[in-house]
Amino acid sequence: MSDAWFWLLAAGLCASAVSVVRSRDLVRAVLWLALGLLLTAGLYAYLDAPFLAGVQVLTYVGGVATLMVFGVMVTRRHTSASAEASNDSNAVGVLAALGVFALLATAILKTDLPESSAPTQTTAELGRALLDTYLLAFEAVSLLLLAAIVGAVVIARRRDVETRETRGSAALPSIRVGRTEAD
Amino acid sequence: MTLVQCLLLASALFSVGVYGLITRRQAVAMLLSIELMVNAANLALVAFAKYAGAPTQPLVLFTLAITVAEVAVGLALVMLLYRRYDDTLLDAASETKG
Amino acid sequence: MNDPIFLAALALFVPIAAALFLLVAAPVRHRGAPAAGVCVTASVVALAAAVRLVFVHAAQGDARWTTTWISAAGKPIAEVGLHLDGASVSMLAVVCLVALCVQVFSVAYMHDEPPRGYGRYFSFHALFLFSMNLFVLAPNLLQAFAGWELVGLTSYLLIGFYFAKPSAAKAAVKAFWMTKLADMGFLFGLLWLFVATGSFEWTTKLAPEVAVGVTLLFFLAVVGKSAQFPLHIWLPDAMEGPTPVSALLHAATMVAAGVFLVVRADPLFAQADATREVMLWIGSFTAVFAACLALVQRDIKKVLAYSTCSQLGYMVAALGAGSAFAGYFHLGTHAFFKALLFLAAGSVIHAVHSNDLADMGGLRKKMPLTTLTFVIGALSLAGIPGFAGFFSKDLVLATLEGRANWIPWAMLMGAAFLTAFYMGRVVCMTFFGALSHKAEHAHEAPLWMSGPLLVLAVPSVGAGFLGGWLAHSLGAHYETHVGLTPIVASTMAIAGLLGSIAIYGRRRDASVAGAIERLDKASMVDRAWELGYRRALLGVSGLLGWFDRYVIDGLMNFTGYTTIEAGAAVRGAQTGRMRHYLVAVVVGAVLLALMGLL
Amino acid sequence: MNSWIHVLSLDLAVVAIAAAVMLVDALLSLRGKSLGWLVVAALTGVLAASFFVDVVGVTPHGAYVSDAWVLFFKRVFLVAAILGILGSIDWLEQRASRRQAEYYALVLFSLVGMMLLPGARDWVLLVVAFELMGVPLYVLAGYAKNDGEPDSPKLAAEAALKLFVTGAASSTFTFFGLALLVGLSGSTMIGQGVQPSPLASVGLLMIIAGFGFKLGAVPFHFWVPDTYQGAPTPFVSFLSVAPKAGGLAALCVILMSTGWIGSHELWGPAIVLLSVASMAVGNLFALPQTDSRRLLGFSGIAQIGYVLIALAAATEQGLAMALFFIAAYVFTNLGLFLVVHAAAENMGGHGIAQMSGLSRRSPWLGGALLVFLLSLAGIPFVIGFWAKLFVFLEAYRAGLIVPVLIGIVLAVVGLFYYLSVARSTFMAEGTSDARIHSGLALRAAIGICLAAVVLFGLWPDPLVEGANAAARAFMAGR
Repeated sequence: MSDAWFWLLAAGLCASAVSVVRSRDLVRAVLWLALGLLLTAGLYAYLDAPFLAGVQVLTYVGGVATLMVFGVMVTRRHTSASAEASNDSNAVGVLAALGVFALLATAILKTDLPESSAPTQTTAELGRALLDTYLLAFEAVSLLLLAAIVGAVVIARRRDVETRETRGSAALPSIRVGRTEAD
Repeated sequence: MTLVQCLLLASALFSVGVYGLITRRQAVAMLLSIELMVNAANLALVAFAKYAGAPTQPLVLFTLAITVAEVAVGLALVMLLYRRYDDTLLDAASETKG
Repeated sequence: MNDPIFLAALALFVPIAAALFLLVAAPVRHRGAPAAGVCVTASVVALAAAVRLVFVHAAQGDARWTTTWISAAGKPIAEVGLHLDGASVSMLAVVCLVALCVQVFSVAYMHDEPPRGYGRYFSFHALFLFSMNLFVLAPNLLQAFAGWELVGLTSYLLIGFYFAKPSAAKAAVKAFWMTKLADMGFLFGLLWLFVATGSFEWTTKLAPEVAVGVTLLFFLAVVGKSAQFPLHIWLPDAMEGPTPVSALLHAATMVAAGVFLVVRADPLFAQADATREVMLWIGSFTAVFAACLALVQRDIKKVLAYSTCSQLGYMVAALGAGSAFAGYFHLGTHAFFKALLFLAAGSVIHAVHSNDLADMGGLRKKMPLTTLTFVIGALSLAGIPGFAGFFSKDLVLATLEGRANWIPWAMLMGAAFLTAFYMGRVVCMTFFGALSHKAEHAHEAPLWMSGPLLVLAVPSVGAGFLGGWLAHSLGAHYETHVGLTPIVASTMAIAGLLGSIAIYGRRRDASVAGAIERLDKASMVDRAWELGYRRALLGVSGLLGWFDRYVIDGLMNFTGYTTIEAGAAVRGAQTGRMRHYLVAVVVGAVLLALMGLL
Repeated sequence: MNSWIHVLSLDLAVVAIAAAVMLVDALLSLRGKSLGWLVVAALTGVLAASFFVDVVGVTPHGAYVSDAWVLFFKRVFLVAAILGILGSIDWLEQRASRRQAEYYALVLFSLVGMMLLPGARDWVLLVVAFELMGVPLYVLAGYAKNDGEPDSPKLAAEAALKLFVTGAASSTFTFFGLALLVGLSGSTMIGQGVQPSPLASVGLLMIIAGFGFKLGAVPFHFWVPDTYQGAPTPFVSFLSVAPKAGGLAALCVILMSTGWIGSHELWGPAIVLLSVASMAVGNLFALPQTDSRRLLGFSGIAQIGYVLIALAAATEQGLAMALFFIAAYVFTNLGLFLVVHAAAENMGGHGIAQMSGLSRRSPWLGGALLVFLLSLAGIPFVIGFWAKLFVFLEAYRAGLIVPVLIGIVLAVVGLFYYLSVARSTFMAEGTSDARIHSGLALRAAIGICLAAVVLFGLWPDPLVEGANAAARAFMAGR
């Protein structure tokens, strides 16, 4: 593949990233993010990481879909969703972003970056690394995902009867039963 | 293409994410910005693997997994926010301060 | 019972055992009277042990017992233990005696307190005695620092005892702040000392600049604790506490801790001439300054408070002049007569229910015993020959005599005059003259209160004769001599006393006043007094008082106020908005990362 | 079994307990407090085992190195978890009885993450462990989502979100810094193959920034008081100590193992800056607080400043004293929050004014509160005195004189607000004289903390020795 591909992907990626953060409509922002992630997958492929490209696409299909559901849910119900960035924080944001970029760019340009022609890891090597070199971390990540699932369920669960009638329920008067919790 | 250009691209993406992180008031949009920033880090990792021969590709998988876990919990919390405040604007929840 | 270590441990641990017992046994504490019994009993035991220890020490000499407190890699960093030498043994006895007298006095004085408060008061007292003894017996600076801090904390509790009174709460906070501010010097000096020498010992050889730095930092702590200019302002405010507390803390023990620290760390201070010079001047100045302020106070306790500052100034000046013994001697005699004065004042306050000198007068007839003891204390403080205060004050002045720079000597002489003057004023206004309205129903204090007064009156008269013995046990040289200083000093004291009687006696007592008036007519004394006293001296005192209240005190209050205000002002930064928090995270990360580029 | 599995025996035991908790809940659905007590018993067993089991060793590829250093931290984490859970049992049973198992499981997951941190020598493991420690905390912070107090469900959501948002944002910085550092060094082993360069420095400092969030160091501290206020107080007692110890462990591993200890001039000033800022902001912001949890939040920020000063010394002794400080802090702050919880449950709120008269209603709680406050303030004969003294001493010895001076001055400010809390609990009159009753578990937890604070205050030597041994092992084996 030629450099042109890289520039094409990079330009698209930047454009979609800017659209993600600028778009007022949440659903659109999510769609822009999806595009951006797909373009990143393209870049991975360009950078000799086909397996990662695949994982990127697969993972984010699920993730982005969930985000989209949320976006739709939130924007449909609420007018306030369109209340977006005001101008003052806009200036702060631009400044901060420029600051971060300037910092990173300076550091990158000032550094003698290593150049190596060592071949990148193949998918098989990647798999071996995961289950050998990084075995501990791999197990820890599985614990992390388990914890996240348990946690997400605990937080998102709508109805769990809290107070026991036998004990101090009078002291705990107002369990807020919101509209969404009534069902 | 060189490593420098890839890293600059990653930095640019990261900065855009920073912009979003600061300016977006929607909780979900803030999550999107975080996704962008992690994506930028991953891009840098892949670029290092390609041009510097660093064994960074496995790390991408780990950051992906971690982000998934974070976003899962984050979405649950946003849902909680929505239920308590009828809104997903982050500024809605600013009762504790001072 | 002849093991000095055992006796010292007894004096140290019986009070803390009593304090802990009172802490745990809430029912005993809440009933009040039993708590007082426990506390007083503990103090009696401690005093007995301390007195026995004095004799054992005289026979057996110095002793020391330590154990490793903290070690690093098998090497002890710090030790804890008991250090018994002339200074600590005699100080222990003084502290225990005064504490016991104050506690016994309190039994009656605090009688109107509700039982819970009564019990709490005595548990604080037991804790205080422990803290003070821990400090006095410290074998190294680290333990001394621990005791020092505990003393500060307990004094906070005791000053703030009348917590319901906002002024008392404020005074406690202020006392605590000022001393804490100064304590930073102690801590910082301690760190410096340890880093420089690797030990916390009292007798470490130091490089000259380290010696000056470290001792100056220690002296900062002394300035705070011993109420020297300009950190003296907490002491008069601390008079909000119960009067026996003032007697204990602000006369005999806590404020003396600063002086004792210097006595103890004399080997360190001896290596720093610059520090001693500073001490000499600050001490002398405080002696005069505080004496001037004592002159114009209307509150009997405040007179005594400023007088304490002034006398501590003497001690500090003596230490600055290089005579640890002179300072220590004055510390000892002062402990007795100032405790006596405070307790006698407490007895008066108890009788007339007021601190104001204007409410008193003519109490001589109603309270003969109190009058007698107060006058003894006053004469001792004034330095009238024969009383304890004379010998120690004379020694302080004698150490300064003949120095190339005579100004400190002259200042202290002036202060001696002023001391006698304001004590005469207090005595006249309180005990002589016409009976005031409030004093009509006054009556002599019960035995619980007058007993301690009598006990304390004995050393207030006679402690001066112990100088030779004390000097011997401290390894110093002491002899009474007749020379310029004693003559000038006694002249000053007598002149001051007579002067005040001349001025304040006449207004109260018709017969004396008449006699003085006749005397005045025959001479020009009256005119001279009018000009010298009312115009000049009172004017200066008033000016100093203004300066004290509005400039120094104001400055200190301002510092505290600004700190709190700063806290309130920055509160707004915690907006509660997540966006702002994120900005902080980003900016912080960028700034940190920027350090990598620079 | 492989020959190295014993290295992780304690961690695996905790994982097993977590699994058992969820299984027991699913199969037996225990009610009441029994599950909590079982977890406490099991963890106590693990803690006891840590004194007998040989855990010294290295896992394949050197990803995890276990020695006295790791053991010290593991014990600290275990103690914090045991006490934190002990303090939560009563609250959970009353307020969230249907979510008990998840609570314990999440605490245990977080605990596993913490326990993996100090031994991790591989960037991947370190970051994963850090997240494993952090993600359950986000959830737990929102655990009062249905709590009884009128505003607490809202505050719970806010507390959890603030923790999450700050944490997730910080993580992105860590990831990016990690990408740079690992990419440049060509190895995921911490400290291997790094050639000093501007980009590597920036990467390292970005990682530090990301980890500074968990420590609650300024300017990553904003979540601290807000989260403390909204999260369930028994959990805050755990949150306020254990993750901070974890963050400290991670920070030490990063800073001291980077192989460029000579680069102290790079990270030293950064840490000093964080430290001074934390001391200043924590102490100043704490002054006007009226809510005890917020006050303690800011006080915790200040305390982290003291720890960082010792860390910035970058000496073995300094490291040891930082460890001692954090261990002292675990007992003190955990106990303090539990006392605040016990008081608030009975006195109608967490306001400092609402605590007035506590000592009268429960002399025991009042006394414990006073001891903990004195410890934080650094008054002699409670553990905090030594902690502060040692930290300042080592920092001074390393030449950080000005930061130490600032620290000492600010510690006096700290004294002011600690004592004002003590004053309102001890001296002010309360509205009621009724006795306060708190559950057995809560009392036990407070009692243990109190005993530790007092005993180690009188005799700090064992803890100092432990910290010294840990630091020695770490510096030798890093």
